[in-house]
Amino acid sequence: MGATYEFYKGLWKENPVFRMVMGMCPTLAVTNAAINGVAMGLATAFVLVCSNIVVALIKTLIPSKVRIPAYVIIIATFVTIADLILAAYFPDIQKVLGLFIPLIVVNCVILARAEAFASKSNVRLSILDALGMGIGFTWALTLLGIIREILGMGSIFGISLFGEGYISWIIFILPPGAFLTLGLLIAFFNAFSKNKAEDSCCH
Amino acid sequence: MKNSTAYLIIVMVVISLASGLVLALTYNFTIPSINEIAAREQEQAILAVIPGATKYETYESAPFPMYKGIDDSGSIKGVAYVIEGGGFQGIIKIMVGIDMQNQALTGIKILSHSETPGLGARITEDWFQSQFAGKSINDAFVARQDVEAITGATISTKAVSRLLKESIPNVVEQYKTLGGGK
Amino acid sequence: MKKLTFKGGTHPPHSKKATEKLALEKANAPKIVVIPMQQHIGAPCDPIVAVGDEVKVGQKIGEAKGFVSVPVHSSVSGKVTAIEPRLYSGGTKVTCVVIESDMQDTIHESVTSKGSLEALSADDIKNIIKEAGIVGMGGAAFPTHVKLAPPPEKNVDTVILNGAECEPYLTADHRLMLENPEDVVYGLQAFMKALNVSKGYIGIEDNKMDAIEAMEKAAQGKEGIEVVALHAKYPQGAEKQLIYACTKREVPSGGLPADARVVVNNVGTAAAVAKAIKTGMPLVERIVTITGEGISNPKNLFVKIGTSFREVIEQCGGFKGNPQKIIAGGPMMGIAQFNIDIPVIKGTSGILTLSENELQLSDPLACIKCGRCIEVCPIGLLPTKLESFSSRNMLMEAENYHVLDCIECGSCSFICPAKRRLVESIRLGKAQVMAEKRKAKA
Amino acid sequence: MEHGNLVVSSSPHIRSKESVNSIMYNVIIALLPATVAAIYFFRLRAFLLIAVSIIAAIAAEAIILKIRKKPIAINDGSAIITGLLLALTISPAMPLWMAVVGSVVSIGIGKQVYGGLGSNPFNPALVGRAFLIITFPVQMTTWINPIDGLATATPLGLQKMEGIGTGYLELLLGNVGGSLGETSALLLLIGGLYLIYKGIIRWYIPVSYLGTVAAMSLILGSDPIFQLLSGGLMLGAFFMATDMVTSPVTKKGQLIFGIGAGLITIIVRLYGGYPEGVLFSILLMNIFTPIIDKYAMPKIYGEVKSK
Repeated sequence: MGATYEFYKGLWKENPVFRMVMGMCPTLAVTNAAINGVAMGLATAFVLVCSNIVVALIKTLIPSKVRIPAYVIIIATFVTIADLILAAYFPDIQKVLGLFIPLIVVNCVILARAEAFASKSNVRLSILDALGMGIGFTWALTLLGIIREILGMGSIFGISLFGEGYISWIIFILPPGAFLTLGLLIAFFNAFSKNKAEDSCCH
Repeated sequence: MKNSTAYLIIVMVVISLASGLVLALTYNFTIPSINEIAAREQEQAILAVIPGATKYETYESAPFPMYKGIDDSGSIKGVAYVIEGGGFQGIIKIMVGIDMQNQALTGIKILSHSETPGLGARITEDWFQSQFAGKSINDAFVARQDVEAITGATISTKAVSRLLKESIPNVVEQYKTLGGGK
Repeated sequence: MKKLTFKGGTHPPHSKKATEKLALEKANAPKIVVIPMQQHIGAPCDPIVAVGDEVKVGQKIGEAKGFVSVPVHSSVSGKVTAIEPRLYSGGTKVTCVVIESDMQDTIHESVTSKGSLEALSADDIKNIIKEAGIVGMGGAAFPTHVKLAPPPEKNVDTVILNGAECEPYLTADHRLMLENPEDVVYGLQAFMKALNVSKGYIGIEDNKMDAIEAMEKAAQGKEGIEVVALHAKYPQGAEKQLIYACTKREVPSGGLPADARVVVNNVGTAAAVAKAIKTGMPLVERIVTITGEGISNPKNLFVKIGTSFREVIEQCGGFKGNPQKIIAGGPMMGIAQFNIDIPVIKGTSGILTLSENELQLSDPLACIKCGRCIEVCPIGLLPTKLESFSSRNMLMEAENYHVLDCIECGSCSFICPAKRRLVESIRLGKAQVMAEKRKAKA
Repeated sequence: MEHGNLVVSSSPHIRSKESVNSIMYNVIIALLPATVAAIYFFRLRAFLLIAVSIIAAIAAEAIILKIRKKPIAINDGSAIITGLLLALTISPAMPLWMAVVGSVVSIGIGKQVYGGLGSNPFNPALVGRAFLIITFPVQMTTWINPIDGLATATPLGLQKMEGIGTGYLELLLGNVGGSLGETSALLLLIGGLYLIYKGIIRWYIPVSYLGTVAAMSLILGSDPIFQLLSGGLMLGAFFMATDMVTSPVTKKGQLIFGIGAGLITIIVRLYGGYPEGVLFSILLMNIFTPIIDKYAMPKIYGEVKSK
């Protein structure tokens, strides 16, 4: 359970999307293209790292009674920063992600890490935890985005794969396709996971 | 001491102030760029639907967003306005350009929509938008007769047609009351 | 004629053709009879004879213990050779008196006519019935005199004779009604007098029109007695369903027929009562239908209580082919037997030998929720739900879905296209719920 | 006179002749008239679509059962019905590979993920069709006229989008645009009546469903006969809404189910975005089936008086 563990647990063993099934709102809503998955994942990771750092820094100052509101203010601050920066420098991505950037505030992954980890750990471990979780979240969203983009638009990161004649599987860029893809991926990963019994206890 | 009400309040106030400060700084830092982007997008949309125009002016007194497109020589090339209304799944927002002299559409541009991807969303495709340029403002805009429809997305096609047909007389009326080209 | 019926129910093939036209015959006298001391619901009897004793036909050999119990009588004359536990059709071992017949059939001196019905009081009749060892002959074998003594506040006003014989294959009651309708009516009159009621129904399924005619003729001029034709549908002969069909009354959930002011008896029971009054002969013989594709010559026989299944089957020409299942009773509610060396008892309405063809053994499949079982349940239960509750040990839910109201008629299992063993699971659930209740009380 | 090993089991000792297989094969028989008509109208295309759908459904069922390590019970006929029903609900102009996709989705996502026959909450064929109509909307709504083979719209589409009516006789006989199996209302009706006559299905759902559609169209000022005869209503009412696994088990429940499906159908047809509402009506009512079952229990004998 060393420092490296705190980093890599988020990649697979406690992957927020495939293992803990958290943060479903952005997971399902924005992953209709690979680039959106990457962007959403990175934005979330940014907020995650920043809020984890701040929470770990000031954890001793915050009374437990108001810790959740305090965390929410911290998280909201970084979300707004992320939103403004995206709007100013990456307007196209900001337009596509739209409402879901502000909604990072209520992404339970972030509050969960602040509450469950950063508030009990030092800054170094909190950064590692946030990085692991953030990267785990990002790759999961990117994978979803890639699958949905390939099937739904016949392209990957906007690069056409099958040429003009490809018939889009429109369902995959619509919300139902997100549920289907996520469900099948979770089923797939569960089937191939060695420690099924242990993992199935989570949420 | 740590659980006293006063301490709780102080902590929250400090956090809020810090947050506000950080946000204010960020906002000040990013807002010029954001505004610039918004303005650029609006200009691009207006100039796109009024060919020949190089700059635009806003009709400040119009009840809905309405602009005039002006070319380098200072003559009015056309009027642009924004109309929005229900499509198949949500609101479709369109920038429309009209040449009042020739009583014809000069172009349309779909600003935003939430039509079905791959179907209704194809209203943003060039072939669809460009077919409106040159049509008379008195056109009936009947889908599949006057307007080439999108296969499998008749409702979205019809929504665009209907929005145009309904809004044009209104704009022409506004144009007159606002004193034409003056 | 109006045809009465109930809600739900199913239509298993009647399969009565083999024996319905065959007149009753006397079975060959058995050389040895094995008479169980418990042939009825209630307390078992104590044997009152000893090994080596000489007994005669109609002689009491087992004394009833308690109110819900009836005595047992010898069906032959001869010598008691053993008193020991033996397997009987209930599937367990009970104390049996084994008598070796002297083939004389000497009748015991206690067997004398009890006089005319008019001369007897209600209590006399009940007493005769009890002493004659009469129990419900339809299969349940509940002591008849107990049924005839309902609490007075129940205001019983109707007696129903059950001649429905809704179990497929069985024709014992049918033949009885055809050949001896007078005794049936006489027995009904005895019941009515014992209960002091003026209304008596004889309910018969409409697949036995000849029996309906015969009974109507016999009932002609008898006051208060009405023969009613019932729609031929299983389980028309179930007590609650019969009561509903005849009177439109419902026995309250968890209640007895007396709660619907009705007492129900089988036509065979009525005939046995008539015999006990007229001749004094206790219940030592009954009609048994021996049928099924696994038997060479199906018959309706008068069989002495205690005769082994093996002897009866031999008299019917033995097995045909390789029988798969031997059942005491009918195919819907009868009990499958391990072997045929068991005695015919008071409740043995039939010996059914089923061939492979009739059994249609197949493994249960997943429930496809067709709702057939719900449609046929005469009680209005949800057998598919009850089955899943019972098999998952969800006793609370099972009780809430009225598992205790199940009459175990088997309609649901019969109809199930996925061949699920519904009634089997439900029966288990029912027993567990009852056990829990007893535990809670204790 | 000896006997072999006697079977000793719990009563009842006889079983009805009806089995899951016989139910399934009767449903297939009932679908035959409409299937034959589809092949007559659309020739080889229809035959290929139907064959491919059925084969794909059976193959998907077998493969998934194998993966799940369950006995491969493809002879119960349920996969055939799913494939056939799916084929009958798609356009004759569909590419064959899309039919395969639909069949695989029907069996995989519509049925096996829930645990196979008996456990699926939705009618598998309709799940497949819903997937197809969302995934390939253009191909799913491109119809061809059975007479001249030219592109056309369905009678419901014509009515809704263009206000053009279609004659009753044409609707009844089936020379109109539409999916393979919904062209001839008459043949579907014959198949449905066969199922009711054979006691495979009860009349409750079809009658309450069709009755509600007729009554509501009358109230809402639409032509009830047109509404009854057009679209997939007959197919849905007799063959899909009556799917035993996904419809309520009691009479009361089935009546409620039919009325609900009828209401949704007519609302979608008259006010919704799609011309046809049968698919969604049945899928939506499938969701309510467990709740309906919970509250629409039969009256229990002797229950009232026990109080």
